[in-house]
Amino acid sequence: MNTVIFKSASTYLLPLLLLFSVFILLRGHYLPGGGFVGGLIASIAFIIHSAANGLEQTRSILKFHPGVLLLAGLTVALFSGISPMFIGEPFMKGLWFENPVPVIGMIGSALFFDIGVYLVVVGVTLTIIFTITETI
Amino acid sequence: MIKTRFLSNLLLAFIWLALTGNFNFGNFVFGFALAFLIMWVITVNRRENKYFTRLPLSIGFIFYFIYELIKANLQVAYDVITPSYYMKPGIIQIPLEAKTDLEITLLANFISLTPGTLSLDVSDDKKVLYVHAMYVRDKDKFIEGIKNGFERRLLNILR
Amino acid sequence: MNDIAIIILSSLGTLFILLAAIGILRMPDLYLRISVTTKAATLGIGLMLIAAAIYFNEVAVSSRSLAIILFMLLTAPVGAHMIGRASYFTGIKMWKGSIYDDLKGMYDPKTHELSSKPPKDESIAK
Amino acid sequence: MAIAILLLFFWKKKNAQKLISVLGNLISVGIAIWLFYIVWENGIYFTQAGDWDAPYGIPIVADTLSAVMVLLTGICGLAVSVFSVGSVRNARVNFGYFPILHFLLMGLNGAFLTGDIFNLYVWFEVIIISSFVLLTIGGEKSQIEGSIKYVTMNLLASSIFLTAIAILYGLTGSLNMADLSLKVAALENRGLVNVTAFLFFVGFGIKSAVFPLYFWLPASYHTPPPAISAIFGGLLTKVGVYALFRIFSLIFIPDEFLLNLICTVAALTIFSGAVGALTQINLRKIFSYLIICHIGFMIAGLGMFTELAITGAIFYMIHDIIVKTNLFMSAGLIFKIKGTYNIKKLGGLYAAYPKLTLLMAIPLFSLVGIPPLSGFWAKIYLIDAGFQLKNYALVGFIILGSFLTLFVIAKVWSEVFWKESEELTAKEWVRYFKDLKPLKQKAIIIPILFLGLVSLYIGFGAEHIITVSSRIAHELLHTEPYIKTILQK
Amino acid sequence: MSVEEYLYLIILPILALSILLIFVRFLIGPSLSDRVVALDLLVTCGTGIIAVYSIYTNQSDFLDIAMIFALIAFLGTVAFSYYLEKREKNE
Amino acid sequence: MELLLVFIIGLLYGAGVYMILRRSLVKLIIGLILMGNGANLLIFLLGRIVKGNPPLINSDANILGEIYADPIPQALILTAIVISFGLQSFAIILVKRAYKVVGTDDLDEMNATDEDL
Amino acid sequence: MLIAVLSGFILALSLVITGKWIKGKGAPLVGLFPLALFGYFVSFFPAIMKGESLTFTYEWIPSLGVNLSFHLDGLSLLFCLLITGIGALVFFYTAPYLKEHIYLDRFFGYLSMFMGSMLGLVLSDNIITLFVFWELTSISSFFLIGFNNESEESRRSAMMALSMTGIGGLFLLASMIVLGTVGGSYEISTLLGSADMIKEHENYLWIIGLLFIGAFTKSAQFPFHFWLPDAMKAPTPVSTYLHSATMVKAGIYLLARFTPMLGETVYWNGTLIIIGSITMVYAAIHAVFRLDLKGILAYSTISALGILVFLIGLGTDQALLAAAVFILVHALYKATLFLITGIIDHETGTRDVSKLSGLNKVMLPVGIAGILAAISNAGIPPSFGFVGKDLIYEATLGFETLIWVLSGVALLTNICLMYAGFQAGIKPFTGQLPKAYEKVHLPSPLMWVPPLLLGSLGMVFGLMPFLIDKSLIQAVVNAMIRGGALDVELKLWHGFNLVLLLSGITLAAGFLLYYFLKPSALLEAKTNRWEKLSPKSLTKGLGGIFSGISKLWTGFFQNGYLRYYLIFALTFLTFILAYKLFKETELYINFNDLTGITFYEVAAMVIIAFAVLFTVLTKSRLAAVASLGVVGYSICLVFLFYSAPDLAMTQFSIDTLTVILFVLVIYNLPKYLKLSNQISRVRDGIMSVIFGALISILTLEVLNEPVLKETSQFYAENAYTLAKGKNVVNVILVDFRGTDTFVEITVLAIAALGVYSLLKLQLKSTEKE
Ligand code: NA
Ligand code: NA
Repeated sequence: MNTVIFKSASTYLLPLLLLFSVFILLRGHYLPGGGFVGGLIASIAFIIHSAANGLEQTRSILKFHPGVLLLAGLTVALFSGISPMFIGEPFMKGLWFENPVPVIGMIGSALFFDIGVYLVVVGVTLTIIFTITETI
Repeated sequence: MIKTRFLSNLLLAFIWLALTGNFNFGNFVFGFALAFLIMWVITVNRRENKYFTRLPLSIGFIFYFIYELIKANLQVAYDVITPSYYMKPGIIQIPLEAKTDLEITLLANFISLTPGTLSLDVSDDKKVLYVHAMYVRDKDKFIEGIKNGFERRLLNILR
Repeated sequence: MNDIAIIILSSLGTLFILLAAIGILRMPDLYLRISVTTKAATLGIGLMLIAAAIYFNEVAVSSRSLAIILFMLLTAPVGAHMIGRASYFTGIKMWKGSIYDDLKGMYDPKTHELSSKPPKDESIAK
Repeated sequence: MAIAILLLFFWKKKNAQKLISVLGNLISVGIAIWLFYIVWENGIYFTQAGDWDAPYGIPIVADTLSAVMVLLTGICGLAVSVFSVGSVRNARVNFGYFPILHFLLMGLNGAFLTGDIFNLYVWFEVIIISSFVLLTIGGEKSQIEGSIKYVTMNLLASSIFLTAIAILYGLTGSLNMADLSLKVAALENRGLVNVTAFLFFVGFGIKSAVFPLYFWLPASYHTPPPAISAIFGGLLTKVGVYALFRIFSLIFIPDEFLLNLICTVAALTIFSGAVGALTQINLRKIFSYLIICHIGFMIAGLGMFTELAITGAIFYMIHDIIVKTNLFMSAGLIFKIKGTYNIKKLGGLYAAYPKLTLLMAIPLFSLVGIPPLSGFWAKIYLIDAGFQLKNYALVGFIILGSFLTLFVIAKVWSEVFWKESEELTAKEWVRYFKDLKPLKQKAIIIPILFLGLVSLYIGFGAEHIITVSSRIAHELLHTEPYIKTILQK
Repeated sequence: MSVEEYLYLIILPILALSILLIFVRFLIGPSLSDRVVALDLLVTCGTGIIAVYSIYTNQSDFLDIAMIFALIAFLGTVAFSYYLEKREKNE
Repeated sequence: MELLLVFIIGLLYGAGVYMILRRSLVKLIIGLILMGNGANLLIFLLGRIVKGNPPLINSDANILGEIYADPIPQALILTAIVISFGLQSFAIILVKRAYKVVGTDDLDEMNATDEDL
Repeated sequence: MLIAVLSGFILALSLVITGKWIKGKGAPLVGLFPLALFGYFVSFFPAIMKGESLTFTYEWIPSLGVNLSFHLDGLSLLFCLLITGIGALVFFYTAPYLKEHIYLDRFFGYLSMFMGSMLGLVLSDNIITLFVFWELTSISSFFLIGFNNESEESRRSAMMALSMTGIGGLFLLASMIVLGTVGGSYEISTLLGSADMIKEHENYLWIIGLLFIGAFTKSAQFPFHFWLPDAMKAPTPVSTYLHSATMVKAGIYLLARFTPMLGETVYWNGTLIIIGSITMVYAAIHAVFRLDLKGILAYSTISALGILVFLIGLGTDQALLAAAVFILVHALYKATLFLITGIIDHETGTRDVSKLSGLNKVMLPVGIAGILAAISNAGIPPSFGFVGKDLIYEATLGFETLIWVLSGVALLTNICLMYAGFQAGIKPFTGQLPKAYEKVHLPSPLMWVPPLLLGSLGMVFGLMPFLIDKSLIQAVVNAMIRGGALDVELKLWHGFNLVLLLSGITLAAGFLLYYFLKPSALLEAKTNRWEKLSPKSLTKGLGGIFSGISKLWTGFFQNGYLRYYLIFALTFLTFILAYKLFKETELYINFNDLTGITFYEVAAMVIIAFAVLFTVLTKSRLAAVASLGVVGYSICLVFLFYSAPDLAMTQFSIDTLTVILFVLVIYNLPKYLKLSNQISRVRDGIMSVIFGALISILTLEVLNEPVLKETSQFYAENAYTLAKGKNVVNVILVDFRGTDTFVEITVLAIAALGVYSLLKLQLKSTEKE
């Protein structure tokens, strides 16, 4: 859409929303939030940006096709799921590092899993929206 | 260039701190790193902006804004709750001195946020702003009010 | 002290929201409705969030409240602008009591480009 | 699963996709055989995802039924995968055909192996969405139309399934199937239990296409490319049947009313499918209706609910999965040869392709259950069970269904293979069999041959299948070991 | 009267009333834009309810929901504006 | 309160059914969404509802307090919501494609597959 | 023995492989194979003659009690000999008959497959195995009848034959299964031991009823007989082999085989007598009025089969003996007649009996064969037919009741059959040779030797019955009699008695009929008119009605309208749900358990309710979508009120996204049309109200049940200690039930892929496949 106001607003909203989405993602294990909502917010950030500035510009910001995010997310999630199997534990067994890390708290396979979810959600939503917008 | 980027980065890191509400060094470092990452992700060549350069002006502006906000709100409230309408609405063209997108956007937003007025659109050559207003007793006076009130103050801060 | 502040802030906030609610119901045309609601509600919510910040009295909560206020200040007018503009396109009429329409005829019907000068004649006051 | 992801990495490289796909299927068949071996030798094999003890985590359970279903999925998956190499157009391959096929197979395996009712729901959704995508891939008019019906009915089924899960959770506070088994048995309000059971029946009934819930199937199965129809025809409805068997043995013991209802439904399903097949002239539609008809046989086995009947139903399911997959692939081959599915226009295949005809005769006549081909043996059990229960009407319907199947297949045979060939104008959008590269030709024929051999094995090696089926039936009716293993009590 | 009681007995009902009033506008329209504006205001009002509710139940975490509301509520507005403009353009 | 929710759930299911019986494809999808919402609320309600005690462990505690909302239904609904989002979005796209191919969203124009060739 | 049976199939397969060679020179050599088998079975003569029987068992499916067990006694030996003997001749005959045919190899393949099946059928001691072979005969006959598969008629008759024998087969299967269950075994030899028990069992009537249907369809008994004349479309060797000598006798074999087990009850005997007599008379009369040689032979075959059923129905030792002999008699003369018909057809190109005469001038040996067969058929002494006919009359006269009715029936039948036999065997060869046929010449000896041989055998056995009475027939009869030890001695001459009188009447009447009644198209047309009331048309009519019903049923349910599919499904769900709910549960509301109601909750609910209604009722798509958004957002509030912040967040974001998607997609759709009429809206409205109400009631009832929370308790206590998370919902999502989540993101990924391909993939017109 051809409006200066929206365009410049979206420029500021994008980093803000992305930041917020990561925040929501990381706190998920302790407070409401998590990969889904985080991912959704991140994708909404990009959607707003693309609505204001056109798809091409958003694309150039994103640098790669959202499908890649999707793939990366699935891989991360799968890997965090099956990694316990390499040390003889069942699928999806939670593994944790010994000590908590500041800010994020405990780092464990569950966190990676959530990151995977986050990436998948971003990838999926953007793939869908971008594809539609392109073919309109 | 590098400086402004650094500043934005810093700013985002602080927002991170505010968001998490956990003010310690580790969190700051993390926030900084995260902001760096995000900026890396989103940066395309666009004009950088200056934050906090005119802090005192900003604070003054905020108070002015709150004052306007409350004043206008009361006016509108009166109109809303009393049975008859006192308003004289219309769409007014306001010539712009603000040049950059940021300036225009901020101006338009503040106008919109003030009760009784609504920025409808900016012309494509960015020369005029179209504002819908509830109380336009005198068109020229109204335009004058906006230009001397919001626009001047805002531009003072930004330039 | 805090309690009183909370009560006052939340009451005020609620009043503004109520005002917006009545406004959106009562105002005679769309632009007026947008006008009334965007800010009254933003202000109302802002006050309430400040109340919440005071109530919890934690840095985390306060910063979050501020963040919300910031977001709203950023988004609400943009939203208002967009829907107002789109509505003007789709030809939603202004209230009959409106006295000016400087926008009339300024949009290029095809490209949606908005010019700063009228195509031929000056905009006519109603 | 891993294969699907791997395939996504090779999004652009269609040949690599084909190779990985087939290799992946080979591996999964290998795993399936290994799983079956373990289960057969040592009984129920299970692992708790996340290492959480039941009923707190999600158990992955393989009893004999699950292992067999996984094995069948592997076999059909392999066949269809190879068949796809020969028959699916590159345009589709470029848009994720193989990954989604593997997601579908993964969904099927997941559904067969899960021991958690909600997890089952989730797997079902994987199946729905991937089948939905496969159904629409290419987006032709008929595909779209078919898939709308398909997806609406299936989503309705999901809603009902979810509703039933909600009620079940409300009643028991549990989702683990083994745990549910104990908790449901302990519930005092039997009326509610029966109502819930009925909801499950409807939910799975839609998926397994029973009367009067089947309508989506004949509307959609004939629309996608043949490889896709093959996997649908063979496996998709059977997941519903599998779920019915699982739920109605492990969690609910159907009450008298429900059993009667199931029997009635089975009879009408057989009837509807059979008469439907009778009226059609599109080869794949005929097969679609026959799916419904034969689902009726399996449901009849459930409705009779004796060990004998269930043995028969399981045997029939094993046979049907292989044969239906093969039939739809054969239909695809016929299409590749002649460029139409219309049996009025088809003809002369016997004269022109005698060896292929012989090949395709295997699934056709196996389906009919010409003894001693695979479809035959199960009927002995079903009819026997029907007589023992004095459910003569049901036996009558089974016989009617078998007869009409015979009639329909004979008609197909006579129209497609015997009738004099009619000169058809070549369609430019069909890549005819004779124009294919030899490798692709082989890729189409070999899976048909492979499944043909499997179905011959089922028929002539019926002893093995019966042993397996009756063990499954026994396990289904005696769930204590299952529950004990899972709950480790 | 404690803060909680005050919020519970006075503020929440008033907010609920407001939300109903706004909803009436949503129902009567008449134009899509009116509905969109009403929808936007509904969400804003919802944000207020969340804020008050979080005080009332002493769950500061609910404010996060308010945050999400505030952030993406306007997306709906954007989408509808987008729609209105596109439709206009196409006709 | 449960009574109200019960009513709402019934309403959502009923409205869902009504909508999926319409001729418009868009309505059909809306109907499915309504029904999905109903199912989610049903799970929620039947997991029993609790006011103001989300299943969050206090920062200074290791287990949930005495009263807490049942987290399982919430997890289930979350999963269900996301899944239905996936399906819905695909279905919505299908509307688009259908319109492109068939030229309408009227379901009665989409019967060819049930007719004979 | 197994090899003997399976060899047919092996040969069939090998023929497919060596097809080319067979089509060339090798054709006659194939006949050596059945000949060898014939020799093999002949070698059992001595043993059988001693009253022994041989059993061979190979385990097949032990858990089902299905074994490849073979039992060779007199009855099976007789059939084996017929199968292999006539088989060998038919094989030889076929080689020149179908010499030019490109698919001769296939024909031999089917034929040997059929032979194998038939052998299996008569040798099986296991009733399931018996059924297996039974079905195989049906299938191979399907292929044989439809051999000329490019002719539509031939395809239709193949279908008809398969349908009849197929459905009969299924009933037979049912019968066998019940029998097996009742008798506790599938082995005939074992079942024989529990014959009394079976006869007293409540399922006895089912057993024999279903068995009869199987046998009658296969052996073309009234009213299932009509497929047989149609099946004559098959090449003559097929008609000869299947439809006279072997396959149609499978039903007879079955009845004979089960007589000692199931017979001697009024149901058994009564049914068989009635059906047998109707068939024999009905078909015999039909045979009289046929013009087509094959038609004549078909009806006379049916009639003969009727006689056999009738005889088995009589069930006396005398009758069974008659049956045993008549099987052989009939096989010999009927096969001969068919073979010569084939020769005539092959050489002259017509089978219209009114056009054929004087052919003995050009093909004498064939004529001789025909006349021999006709004599045997007529029962003129000293043919074997005479022996047979005598035995039949003896049987009817020796029966306990209704002697004259039974004898009269037999007499009438025999008269007609004699006429028919003369028409087929004598008429074409006597009289004036039409000019058109003067150039007709004798075909290859491979074609005329077989009928001549068979015809002569009819004489040989008549003159020298001792050749077979002790060695074969006695064993056959004893196999049919429970614990039978009958001493059989066949004689041509019994002295003057009532039997001879009846024979005499038969002959006299037959000659008179032949003399006066000339075949004519007019008469045939007249008989054809009866056909409208015949079982054939009735069945066709029924078939028509059935296919009409099929079309109606399918058209009604599969009507193309998705909403009707949904209505069917929902009606089913609703009605049964309602029934179950009201019948088995009771509704009460437990107000104590309810949480309090507050104004803000009511407001949220009111909004949901109205938004839902608005969504349903609005005429604008966009308004509906917006309203859907309101529903979602309000549900969000509900989640919030009841302690589900995660849900509220997710619901909110997803709702927004859904709205965006909708908006993006539907902006270019045309306006909503008012598509449904008032009636359907009211109907759907009622339906949805009922459905919604039912769900509500169900929900209320579940709410009344006590709460069990074992699992959530575990999560509450261990989320942090074991899974290190404090947001229990999230812990469940990523840990306790992580698999769900994992699958769920897969769903999302697939959806995205799907969207991508659905929108991006535009198949070129050349890729639509
Ligand atoms: Na303003
Ligand atoms: Na205003």
